[in-house]
Order: sequence, then structure tokens, then C-alpha cells
Amino acid sequence: MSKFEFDRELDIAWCPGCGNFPLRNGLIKALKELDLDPTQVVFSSGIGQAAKMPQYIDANYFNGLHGRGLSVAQAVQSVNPKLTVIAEGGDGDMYGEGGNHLLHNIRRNPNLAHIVHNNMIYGLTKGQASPTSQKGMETNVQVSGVYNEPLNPIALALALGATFVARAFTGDTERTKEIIKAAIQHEGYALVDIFHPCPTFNKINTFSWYKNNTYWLDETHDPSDFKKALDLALSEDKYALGILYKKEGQPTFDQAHPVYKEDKTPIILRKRDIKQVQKLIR
Amino acid sequence: MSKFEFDRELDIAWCPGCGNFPLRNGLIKALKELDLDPTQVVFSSGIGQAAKMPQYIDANYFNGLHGRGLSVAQAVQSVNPKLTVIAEGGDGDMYGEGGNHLLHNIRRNPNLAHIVHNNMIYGLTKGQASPTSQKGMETNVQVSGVYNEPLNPIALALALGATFVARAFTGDTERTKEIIKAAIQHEGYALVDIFHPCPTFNKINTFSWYKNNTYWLDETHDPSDFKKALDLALSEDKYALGILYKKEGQPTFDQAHPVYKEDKTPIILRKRDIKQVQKLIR
Amino acid sequence: MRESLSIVLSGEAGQGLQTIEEFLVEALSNEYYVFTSKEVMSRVRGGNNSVEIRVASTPVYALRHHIDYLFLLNNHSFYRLGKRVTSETVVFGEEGFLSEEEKSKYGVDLTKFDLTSLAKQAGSKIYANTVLFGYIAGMLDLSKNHGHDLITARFESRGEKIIQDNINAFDIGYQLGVPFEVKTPIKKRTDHTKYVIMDGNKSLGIGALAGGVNYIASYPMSPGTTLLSYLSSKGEEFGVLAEQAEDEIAALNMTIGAWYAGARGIVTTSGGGFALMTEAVSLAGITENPAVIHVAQRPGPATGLPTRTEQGDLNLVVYAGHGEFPRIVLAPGKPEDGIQLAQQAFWLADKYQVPVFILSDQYWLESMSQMEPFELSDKYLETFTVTTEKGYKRYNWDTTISPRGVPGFGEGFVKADSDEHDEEGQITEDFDVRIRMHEKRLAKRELLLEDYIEPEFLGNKESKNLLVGWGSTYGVLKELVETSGLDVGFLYVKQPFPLPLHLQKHFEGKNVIVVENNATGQFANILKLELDVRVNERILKYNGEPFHIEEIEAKVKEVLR
Amino acid sequence: MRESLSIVLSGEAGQGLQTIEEFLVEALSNEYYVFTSKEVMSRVRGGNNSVEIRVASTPVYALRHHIDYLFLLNNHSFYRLGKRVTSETVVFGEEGFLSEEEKSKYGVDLTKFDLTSLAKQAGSKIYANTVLFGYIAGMLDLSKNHGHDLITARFESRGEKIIQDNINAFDIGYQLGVPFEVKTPIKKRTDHTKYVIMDGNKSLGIGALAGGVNYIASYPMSPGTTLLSYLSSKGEEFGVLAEQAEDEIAALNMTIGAWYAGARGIVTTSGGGFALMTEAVSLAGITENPAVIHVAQRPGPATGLPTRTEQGDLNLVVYAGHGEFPRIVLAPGKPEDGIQLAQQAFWLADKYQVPVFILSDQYWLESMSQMEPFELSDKYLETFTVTTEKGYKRYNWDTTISPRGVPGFGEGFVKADSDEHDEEGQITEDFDVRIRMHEKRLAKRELLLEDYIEPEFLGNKESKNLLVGWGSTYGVLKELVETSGLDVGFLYVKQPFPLPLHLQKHFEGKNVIVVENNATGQFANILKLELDVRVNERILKYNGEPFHIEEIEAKVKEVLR
Ligand SMILES: Cc1ncc(C[n+]2csc(CCOP(=O)(O)OP(=O)(O)O)c2C)c(N)n1
Ligand SMILES: Cc1ncc(C[n+]2csc(CCOP(=O)(O)OP(=O)(O)O)c2C)c(N)n1
Ligand code: SF4
Ligand code: SF4
Ligand SMILES: [Mg+2]
Ligand SMILES: [Mg+2]
Repeated sequence: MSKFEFDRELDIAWCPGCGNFPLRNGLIKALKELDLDPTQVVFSSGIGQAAKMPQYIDANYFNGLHGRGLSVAQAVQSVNPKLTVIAEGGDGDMYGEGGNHLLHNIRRNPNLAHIVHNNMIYGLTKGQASPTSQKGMETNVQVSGVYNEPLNPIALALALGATFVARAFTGDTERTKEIIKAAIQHEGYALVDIFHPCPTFNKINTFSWYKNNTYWLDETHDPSDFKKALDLALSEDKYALGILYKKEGQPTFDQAHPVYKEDKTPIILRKRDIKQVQKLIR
Repeated sequence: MSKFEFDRELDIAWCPGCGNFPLRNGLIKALKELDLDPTQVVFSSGIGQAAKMPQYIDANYFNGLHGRGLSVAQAVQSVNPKLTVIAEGGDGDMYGEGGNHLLHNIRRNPNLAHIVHNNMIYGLTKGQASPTSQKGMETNVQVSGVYNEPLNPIALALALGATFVARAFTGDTERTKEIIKAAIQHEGYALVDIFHPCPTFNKINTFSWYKNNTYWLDETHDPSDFKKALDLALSEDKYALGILYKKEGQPTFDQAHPVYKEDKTPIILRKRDIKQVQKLIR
Repeated sequence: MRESLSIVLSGEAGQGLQTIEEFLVEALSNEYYVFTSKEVMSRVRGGNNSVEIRVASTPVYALRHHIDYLFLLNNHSFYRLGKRVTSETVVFGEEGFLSEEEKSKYGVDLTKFDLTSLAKQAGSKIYANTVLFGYIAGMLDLSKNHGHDLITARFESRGEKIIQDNINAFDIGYQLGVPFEVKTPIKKRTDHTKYVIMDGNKSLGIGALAGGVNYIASYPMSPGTTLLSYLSSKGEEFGVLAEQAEDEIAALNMTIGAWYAGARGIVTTSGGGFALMTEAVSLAGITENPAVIHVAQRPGPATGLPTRTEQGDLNLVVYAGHGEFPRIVLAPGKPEDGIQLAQQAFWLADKYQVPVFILSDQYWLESMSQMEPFELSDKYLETFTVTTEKGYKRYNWDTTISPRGVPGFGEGFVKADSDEHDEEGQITEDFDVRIRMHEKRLAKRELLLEDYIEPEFLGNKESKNLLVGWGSTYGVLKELVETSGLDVGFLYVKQPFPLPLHLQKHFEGKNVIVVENNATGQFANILKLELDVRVNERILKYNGEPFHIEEIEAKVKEVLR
Repeated sequence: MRESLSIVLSGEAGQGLQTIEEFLVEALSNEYYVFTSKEVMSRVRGGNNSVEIRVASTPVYALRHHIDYLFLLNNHSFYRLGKRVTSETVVFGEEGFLSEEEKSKYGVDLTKFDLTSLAKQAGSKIYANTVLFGYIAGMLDLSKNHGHDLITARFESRGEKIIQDNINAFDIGYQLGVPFEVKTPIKKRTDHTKYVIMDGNKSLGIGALAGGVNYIASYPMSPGTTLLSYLSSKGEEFGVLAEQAEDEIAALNMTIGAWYAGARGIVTTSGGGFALMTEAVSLAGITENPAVIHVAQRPGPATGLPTRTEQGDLNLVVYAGHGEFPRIVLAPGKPEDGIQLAQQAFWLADKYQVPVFILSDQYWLESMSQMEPFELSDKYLETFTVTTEKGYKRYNWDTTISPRGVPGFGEGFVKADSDEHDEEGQITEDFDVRIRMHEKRLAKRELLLEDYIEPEFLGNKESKNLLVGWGSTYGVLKELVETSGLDVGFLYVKQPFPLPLHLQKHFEGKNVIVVENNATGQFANILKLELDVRVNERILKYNGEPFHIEEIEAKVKEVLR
């Protein structure tokens, strides 16, 4: 049995041709190449097609509520910073229902990788607009086409001070995998927004649309250049793929938290002394 | 009786010396100078010291739940676009609990003014950190000082495509008033983040701290220059005050909504024809 | 049980089962009695979904467990239905769709039905569904012309060629179906009623429109989403502002805001999404702001079984929100009531200034049945708002229901407050005002019972056995009462909360049997609490499926006196 | 009623009432019996707040309505208390603090007490509180030295000068107080117990620490915030990770995540904040993930009266969350129980893998009373998690309670799922698995009653009158039973939900009188539902205040048999 993979056949609930498949391959490859011990890896996800990912990777997971994957992940990481924690979900899950946790967890800079499958649509609920849906797309709810401005998660994350901001596209599994690896290795919060086609519901942002409307950053891009990253994030005629921004040395949530100032032991391993508590009754 | 003011004495629940008082003066002056009819003005607020504002202005209000002022405001405006709608509350209310509505209402560009009293603290609940509290501030919850990155509402709003983004300081009521007027007059979503001291709980960001750490933009600033606005928003050694950014001609939520495409009558004034419904039963 | 055939089509998500269902129900309805429902997995493609179509000589309102004719659309569409077949069942399918193991385990044989090659004959694999439609139409001797008409109507926008190909496909199937001999032949119906096919979703949409809805803000969540889509699709035509909210909290707060400003708003969701709205329910309570909330139940807790059915959220809606305030809960069990209760919901909310719940479930929303068309009443378009005068007080306590003004309409100000407030709507901490305002709100609980929506009684009034059901169990219990020959009465409750005392008379001296699609008997508890009813038996089901007619019959028999 | 004095200090927010209260309660506790509580407005400065200090010869546990000594700290601090004074009341204050109108309306006079100038004598206006402390200490003949000690301890970090000035201020007051003649003199206590002063908040904090808490994520909301502050302040010392969440939804999801990863977490909030958490309660239900949730009640609906008290959210916690799953509700009524129930909450949550609620209220949390110190048990630090083995199944159904592993500890994987799941924790739509898993979860409801926390019985076991209270009504009912001479028994329920059948024996043949601080009698309904108890009388209060001892006595007398 290969690490992170099941020794039985899986009934994967995704549609044929879906970008979630190559994403899964890339992710498993990343985990393997980092040589992580699956018992020390925890996935936290919400609800959606994307959020089913942990069901198909043999490791620990907490498959919680729609929109709340980041909150659970942040807590897991903070009580046991030794774990490798990955929060994963869709664009609706993480940018819609979960928007407030995105906002405030970026401020916390928890040491985790945040993988968002961005298919610009609500898949599991059968094709409504997501916060990243582009204007004009017609759906069963947006019957005359989307009219709200799409959310730019990359610009948003940068404006909030995220320390690692990347965008990938499942059309290139190899590079996507490398970005996921870098995100996991990054000390701090790492957002990886991953474009992937939803052949079933999103008839506009197809594989070739993504192909034609994106380009990969090359080595000349300096990910420590914040202004440049912001420029790239804001220019949407073509979407830049790659690690747009990366800032090192920023204290992570657990590093900054007073409970870990003196004592680095994960709080779950510390023993409570009843005598010490007894002293409070006086 | 003067418009927007009560003809009886008010028992205002704010602390002596609080920035909410000059803010109220500026706001009432703005409403009067715009010569608005108070019966056509609706305030929507959440909960907090700031959110008590509507109680002290004689006009319509919906004083709802903590964090949800923007949602109610947006709905009120959309069902009756003839009203002047103002959403008002504190930094905790609007950026903390209400963060997700901020994110997504900016995308909607509703035609309303969003006034946020930013005292960098939770006042009504007696002094915990707010999303805008600066690092190091000690409170009864952040006992060793704030360690999370403060939220930059101005940069956030710009990254999300807000069409009017301003910052004011109650130290200058006149300019604050002018900004509020411009925000109300702006066609679309207008964020006014207003610095004000909380002498009771925020001992760091005092009146003179704000005085020393801010400066007003002058006429040379071109509010249509997005890049410049973003630059200003991101530089926090001194905070720029004034209308940082303003974009005109972007369709507002109601303008863009299909229900108002053909028929501009507020939906609440349209009559339902039961015969038309009857046709659906066949 | 009625003379009926249960035809089940089993395939995977994406195979277009819904289209065949829609064709068949329309075609069948013209000549027979029909009822259909579906069960689907929580996935977009693959897996196994099925549609049951019941065709009968007399009206039917429920599903059968036993399958008479099973059409397999792929090689993994049998295993979940094994328990529902017997040697009586005819299983249609292509070579290999039924394994040898399955055959012997369940004692069934495969009747070869090579849909793929038939479809290819018609021009392409994509015509498989139409061939199947034709086949079943042929089997049941349906009008060929009507079939053609339905096809023409559906593919109108797709051009002549597509229409013609589909008609060919239909005819290929039809021709093969005609000679097939149906074992328990059913009679065609002789009444000339022009039934309309109605599912719960559509009935609520129509009812909402007939109740004056002009605003909907909701966040997608199965099975609540369909109402959002429906009203969105009618938005321009009827002047309904539909907006997808960023989350459920926004959705209800927006809806409350819309009512405050004079609209009639509804929010639609399911249990989990509704849980997030409960703070705002309390907001509607204290502000005395109307709200209509559709909670489409599915099995919990949490994500549970997202595409299946349950009646597990009655307690949730009855007790949702902090603090104490009145509310109304309505639960439709047939399409007529979907329309009428939805209409009434808006009127009641407006009249009593309380949150009104429409509590439905996946099964009811997605079942299609025949409804006799009726004239919609415009009574429920009546509004109760007033034009304000100078000095208007939103919470004037001279009457229990304070006249509700709308901002911008009149000389007064409309001040609504989530804090405890005085008559004007200004915040207060005066203890006496608190008591009076709180009692004014709570007094509406009695008052609103004046418009209590009475239950329907079916079956034998004199029987000492009383079945009690609410919402979606209506159909199966009605069919039971009408066809089983058992000595029972059945009280179908449309407004499960609050309950007026005069309902007690129905229960006196009876063997009270409450039937619910949940694990604890939530309505039985409400009967005890509100009416002191001693519930003798609870028939409960909570695996995610609705009750089947045979099952309910067996269970009821066990507990009859 | 007991021999007692009720001393009320009335001023505005920001005048430091809390400091005087803290001084006095400590000083008084050494020599008398004492109980104090406060009532404050929802504002930061101004308005009117008051503190009641009851001093007595024998133990007291509740507030009196009648005020014996009223100290006014400004000219707008009387009007709200008018109903609580009689001609017996001595009203102290500066010139003009009581208007002529007030004097004649309530038949009281002003006893001049020029606190400001006395404070100025001591050096500055800011010493007013200390002068007042000294004055009352003098009136009641408290040890001067002890007063000095308390002052020294409090101002230790502020330097010699501040200490000395405060001691001077105290002495100035003391000297004036000594000659004051107390009308109904009370005796000093003769027992030598070293009571500790404990309020509800602190008791929960200590209990949580003694129950092993090492995580708290919460969003501020009165009156729930204090527990967050308390545990934050103990964070470094005890290894508690405290984090202010961005909202309540995050707070409970984080807490659930923390438990999943092996921590013991608590979340603290009030009704409105809790309403937002209800979806996550259901998540804890299906994932069988422990959680401890402190709901500090205040009057609703919605924002209501944010700084006042009520017991209006019992239904909310009992029915919170969609779908059906077990839970435990604990309600402390005295500081000892604050400690013990909080300890047990963590242990029960861990043992039964269910959400456990601690349901308190503003009044109880903020009242201070004397507690006899006791030895903390370390029993509740016991944990129930296991090291996983290869092939570990989180939801192993061989036992009702599946052993709970923690990610990273062992060879197995810990897979928790909000969807219906199989034993491994993988998503499933198998109907049979659903039934079995659902029944496994629901079976815990019976099982956890094995650790039911028994009620306490006070008063006459043989009396035919039975008072029933839960949570914060404990004190006033205990005092009633002990001092009124009425023939009553009192059942103080610490775990209001779920209830074991063996409790029925307490109610048989009794005149059952349920006393609750809400408008509908929520616990009375639970008694009916769970135990078939016929509740004869409900004594309810819902203006935002707790019951006063005279009031409860009068109301109980009316309904005695
Ligand atoms: C509180 C709540 N609201 C709504 C839902 C319904 N829901 C499930 S998945 C989903 C959206 C899925 O979209 P996305 O996150 O983009 O994932 P995708 O399926 O596209 O991968 C929604 C709205 C839910 N499960 N819970
Ligand atoms: C759902 C909910 N959570 C928490 C609260 C408690 N609460 C009231 S005001 C407030 C924060 C106030 O801070 P801010 O919005 O900055 O206003 P300020 O008082 O500083 O003006 C909080 C947390 C609440 N009322 N409702
Ligand atoms: S619905 Fe779209 S995103 Fe989801 S599995 Fe199918 S193709 Fe992929
Ligand atoms: S608490 Fe602070 S912000 Fe609130 S009224 Fe007082 S001074 Fe102003
Ligand atoms: Mg998506
Ligand atoms: Mg603030």
C-alpha cells in the first residue's frame, strides 16, 4: 500500500473529466514527495465537491461544516503544532460561506496550507454562482447572468497581509504539485487558489478557457516583491499562475501566542496539576 | 424642531469625551446640508456603542443584530431604491462579526453609505481587541497584548473593488462631515472608516495619537487614481485621511439587478396580479 | 393496496432520469392516476439514483416498496434495490446489467432490453431516454400522439431535426413496448379532470407568488435551493427581487430588512442553513418584523444525508432563537397545501408580525402528483401596513398588534429595535416597559390561533384508532386509509405549531398513533406539551427514506386496537 | 426573612461601584455573612447602576427588595430605586442628590453625606470610594486593620503614597461611620470558617481549569465574556490557549477542532451568540466530538436587555441544532456547583462524546457569595482518548461509545465526518449503516444518564408543597426554605436535561411549584415532557431582574396548599 492511498478501490464522487482528479493526483504526489507520515497529517474540509478530497486520501481528517474548514484547521494546528495541517475546500465553501474565517485567519497567520479548488461555481449544489463566478454567467439562480463583481482572492489575501499567496491550474499537475509542496513547507498561512474546470456546470470557464487566460510566472518573478505581486493580482486580463508572493520570518499564530512563549510543548501534552488549581480557591 | 434632531433631551449612552459625539454632530450636519427629508432616510445598524448612533438621530432606523447592519441596509435599499440608506456601526460590528457581509456587499456595490466608527477596540463589551486593534495593545482578553495582524479595511475594500473608499478622523468634524456627504451622494457602495478615540478603553490610540499619526490628503490627491489609493492604503506609518478612492459610473446593485432592468418602479410598489399567477397552474 | 404498477428506473446521476420522469408523468397523467418520486445520491455524476413511477387505476399518493418493473440503465444500478424486488419483478436491462450473483441472490432474471443499440438505431446513444419513454408508453398503451406532442414541446427550441430524431426514438421504443404484456393490468381513468402535475417545490413557488412574495434572499442548500431557482426564474416577470446571499445569516437578515422596508420576503434553506439563521429569527421576534422561512428538511445531524428525506427539524423551528416569542409553523403534505399554506404564510406573517415557517422535506418537495386545478384566492395579497403619521409609534401598545408603518411612507419614522424598546422603538431598560412590551409580544401566541389552519380528518371518525401525521406523511397515510380497509381515522395536521386547545377533541379516548419521519417523535412531544395528548404509539422512520405504503400498512396493523 | 441589612450603593457606570463592592465583600465576609450582587445598564459610562450588599447574622443567598441603607453617588441615582425604599430606609447623599419631589413621593429624607468633600479632605475626589468603604466598615464595626490590609494589597503596585492616601481616606470614613447607629443590629458570625468570596464567573473558571480545560475560543458577549477574560489571564500559567474568535461560528468550530486534536476546549457566549453556534452543535452531535459550551443567559429576544438576567434559553440549548442527537445541560446555582459542574462538563463531554452545556445567567455569574473552601477532585482530569492502532475505526460500533483516537497519536487515522458515515468515518449513503449509526448516537441519551448529576433536596421532605428550581434560583429558594417557616420542600435541579425517570418519585402527590426566571416556564415543560410531571404552579419573572426574597415569599405563599 502506497502512503496516502487506499488499498481498496474508491468510489470517487466526482464527475468524469473533472479537475478535481488531477488535483488529487498532484496533492498525493506532493505529500509523498515531502515524505510526510500520513498519521501526522490532518485535513480539514467543509462541504462541497472539492471538500470531499479528504475522503479520498488516506490520512486523518475532519470533514466538518460548509465554510468552516479553516476554523477547524486553525484550531487543530494551534493545539498541536507538530501536525501538518491542510484546510481544503471549494470557492463557495472558502470564499462564500467561510469568508469571515478567511479574512481573520489570514490575520492570524496559522502555519497551514489552505487549498481552494476554484471552479468559479457551486458544484455540489448543482451550479449556482460562486463568489468567483464571472459576470454574465447564467445559472439556475442567476438566470439573467451574474451581475455582482467577482471576488479576487489573491488581491484580497495580499491586502490582508497573507504571507504566501499562490495560484495554480490543474492543467499542469506538475507545477500545481510543486506549489502545494511549497505551501505545505511555508511557515505560516499559505493560500493556494487552484483553477480547475467543472465540465458539468461551468460551461464558460472550461479547460481551454483556463489554458487561454492564464500564464505561468517564470523564474524572473521575485515572490518577495509585494508591489509586483499586487500588480499581478489585480491584472485580470490574463491570470498569473505560480507563487505570486511569499514572505518569510513572520511569526506564525502558534509562535506568537503567549501560551507558547515560554513553553513550546503542544498544549495537549501538558499535564494539569490539580494542586495548582486548588490555590485559586482562597 | 430641527430636522434629524429630537425635540426632547436625550440620554446619550456614550462616555464623556468620546469621539462618537463629534461624529454625531458631523453626521447630523451632513444630513441637514444635503437637505434630506428624514422620513426618506433609513439607518441600519448592528450592536455596539457606535451602533447606537441611530437612536440619537430622528429618522427611520432598523437597529438589528451585531454584525448584520450591512445586510439589512442592502435589502432595504434594494427593495426601495428611493430611500437614502446608511449602514452604521463599529469596527467590531462591521469588520469582525460582520466581515463576510462586508466582503460580499462590496461586490454588490449597493447604493448606500457605510459608516464605520473605528476606535480600534470593542467598546460596549468593555475593551477587547477589535480586528483593527494594533499589535501589543493589552486588554482583558489579550492579556499579553494583541498578536494578530490588524485588518486594513481600506486596502481590503480597494482589493475588493469598492467604488468609494474614505477615511476620516473625528478630530476634524468639518472634513468628516464633508466626507460623509460625499459618501451619501456617491452612487454605489461608499465606505467611510472613521478614526475616533475611545478615551475609556483605548489608552493607546488617543486623540493625540490619531492627530500625530494621520494627515489629510489635499487637493493634489486624485481619487480616481486606483494605484495611488492602494499605495496610500498600504502605507501605515502615517494614515492618510480623506477620500482615497472614488470610481463613478459603476452600476449599483439595483441598477444591475434584472428586476429593475425593464421596470424601475421599486418592487414594493408593484402590484401582484393573481390572474397572472393563476396561469402557472396548468 | 391499490391496483397499481410501480415502475422504477435506476441509473446514475447524469443519465437524465429526471427527463424521463417528467415525460412519463405528463404522459401518464392524461390517462391514468400517477405519482412519482425520486431518490438521488449526494453527487453530481455517477453513483446510483432511481425514480419510481406509480401508475394506477385509482388515485395514488405514495411510493411502493415492491417494484413491479425495474429498468436498469447501467451495470451498477441494481445492488441498492435488491431488497425491493421479488420473483414477480421484471428486470429490464442490457446484457451484464444484472450479475449472476445478483440473479441468484434475489431470485430475479434479466429481461434483455438493449437500450443502447435501440438508441443507436434512432441515431445516437443520446436518444436512450426517449426510447425508454416510448417503450413504457407502449407498454401502458399511452397515446402515441400525446407522446409526440410532449417531445415537440420540450425540444421546440432545439430545431426540427432534434424533434424528429426524438420522435423516431420514441416510436422505436413504443413499438416494442406495445406487445409487452403487463401482468396486473390497470385500468385507464375515466374522469375527465385535467390534472396538473405538481411537485412540492413548484407548489410553494406558486403559493409564494400568490401570497405576494416580491423578495427572496437565500443561500443554496439542498433541498431548499429549488424554490430559490423557481422564484429567480419568475423574477422579471413577477417583480421578485431574487438574490443569492453570501451565507444564511445574511439571507435572513436581508429578508427581514426587505419586510421592514415594505416587501414580502421569503428565505429558503435546509436544517443546517437554518441553524445559522436562528439568531435572526429572534430578531424578527423582538422587532415584530414579519418573515417567511422555508425549511426544507433532510436527515441530520449536520451534513447527514444531504439529498434524502426526514422530518427531524420540527423542534428546531419551534424552539429556534434565544428568548421567548411567538411563531407559526406550517407543514404542507400535498401540492394544494403547498400553494395555500405558502400564500397564507405571507398573510399571517404580515398580519401578526411574527416569523412564519414553512416546514417541508426533500421527499415532499421532489414528488410529483396530480393536482386538480383550482382558483387562487387573492385574499392573501391583503397587506396590513399603514401610512404613518407624525409622531407614529412603531410599538404602540394600545393594541396587541401595533400597526406597522414602512419607512418613506408617511410623516412618521419607523424605528425598529433589537434591544428592548419603548413604544417609539427607542432602546430602554425600564423594567415596567420591558414587562409590558414582552407581554404584548407573547400575547400574539393566543391571538394568532384565531387564524389557526385546521387539520383535515380522513377515514372513520368513529374508529378508536387515530393516525396522526403532519407534512409529507399525508400521502402515504391517506392512501392507507382509503385502501387498506383498516378501521382507522387519520388527522392530517397542517399547522403543527402552535396548537389550539379545541384540537383536543380529536384525541379523546383514541388509540393515538403518531407517524413521523424522524427518530424521536417530535410532533408527538408537541401534542403532549400543547394539548396533553397521551400518544400511545409512535411509528418512526429515519433511514433517509420516506414511508412506503406496504411498510406503513404493516406497522399500523401492529398497533391497532 | 433573616436578620440582615441591605445596603445599596447607587451611582453611574464608571464611578467604581465594583471596587467598593469588592472591598466590602471581603471585609464583611470576615465578620458577618454576606451576599452581594449588582445590576448595571448596557453602557460604559453614565446611566444608573447599583450594587446591593446584604450583611447578615446567618447565611444569606439572595437579594432583598427593600433597601435599608441607600448611598447615592450622584443626583440621578435615586429614581430607579424609588420602589425599593420605605420610610425605614436611610438615604445617604450629598445636597441635591434627592429631589424634593422624590422625597415627598417616596416618603424618604436625605441624610447628608458629603462624600466629595470628605474625599477632598483625604487629598482628592478620587478617594471617594475608599471613604465610603471606610464609612460602611465603621458603621458595621469591621476591623480597621483588615480594611487597611485590603487596601494595601490592592494598591501594592501603585506605591506607598497611594496606599497611604487610601488608608487616610478609609480612616476618615471609618471614624464617621462608627457612631452611626444601625437600626436593626446584626450579630457577627461566630464560626471560624475562612470563607472564600466567589462569584459565578470565577467558579466556572476554576472548575474549567480543574476539569482540564486547555483551550478557549470565544467571541465577546455579555455576560459570557468574563470567563474568556478569566481563562485568558490564566493562560500562560496553566497552559490554556485562549483566542478571541472573529465570530461565534468560528468559536465553536474552533473548539470542536481543538477537541478533535486532543484538547479540552470550552466556548463561552450568551443566547444570541449561541444561536449562531447551533449548526456546529449539530456537527458535534454527528461527529461524536466532545464540546463544552457555556451559555450565559440574558433577557432576549435578540439584543433584549444585554446586561440583565433571565433563564430564557433552556429550550434553546435543549433543542439547538438540526437533526437528532443527545446532549447534556448543567445549570449551577451556587459557586460550589460552578466549580464542580464545570469540572464534570469536561469529563462528561469526553466520556460520552457529546456536547455539554453549562447554562448560567448574568445574575448568578455576577453575584458574590461566601464559599467554604473544599478539596478539588482530580477525577475529572481523567481522559478517555486512546492511542490508535493500524486499521483504527473512529466510529467502531461494537460499543455505543466508540473509543476516540487523536490524530498523530498512534498508527491509525482519525476520520471524523459531518456526513453520515461508516465505522471508519467515511461518507456513506447506505440506509442500514445510517440506521445503525444514528441509533448508536441516540443510544447515548440513555447511557449518559448513568452519570446523571442528582438534584439536591432542601426543606421538608414530607411537605406536600414542592418548589422546583434550577440554576440561579437556587439561592433565593434556599433562603426561603431555611427562613420563611413555610411548609415546603425544594428540589434544586443541577442537570435540567436530560432527566432520568427515577426523579419522578420527588413529584408524586405533590403540589409542584416551578420557579423560573422566564416568561413561559421552560423547565416546567421539560418536566412534563420527560417525566410526565403535572406542574401545578409556575412562578415566573421576566423583567430582567432576579427574584427578591420578599417577592418569592409572597408568591409562594399564594400557591401553597
Ligand atoms: C450551511 C450550509 N449551507 C449550504 C450548504 C449547501 N452546500 C453544500 S456544498 C455548497 C457549495 C459548493 O460549492 P464549492 O464550495 O465551490 O464546492 P464545489 O462543489 O464547487 O467543489 C453548498 C452551498 C451546506 N452544506 N451547508
Ligand atoms: C452575536 C453577538 N455577538 C456578540 C455581541 C456582543 N457585542 C455587542 S457590541 C460588541 C462589540 C462592540 O465593538 P464595536 O463594534 O467596535 O463597537 P464600539 O462599542 O467599539 O463602538 C459585541 C462583541 C452581540 N451583541 N451579538
Ligand atoms: S460538479 Fe463540477 S467540480 Fe464537481 S465533480 Fe462534477 S465536474 Fe467536478
Ligand atoms: S466605550 Fe469608548 S467608544 Fe464607547 S462611548 Fe465610551 S469612549 Fe466612546
Ligand atoms: Mg466551486
Ligand atoms: Mg469599536
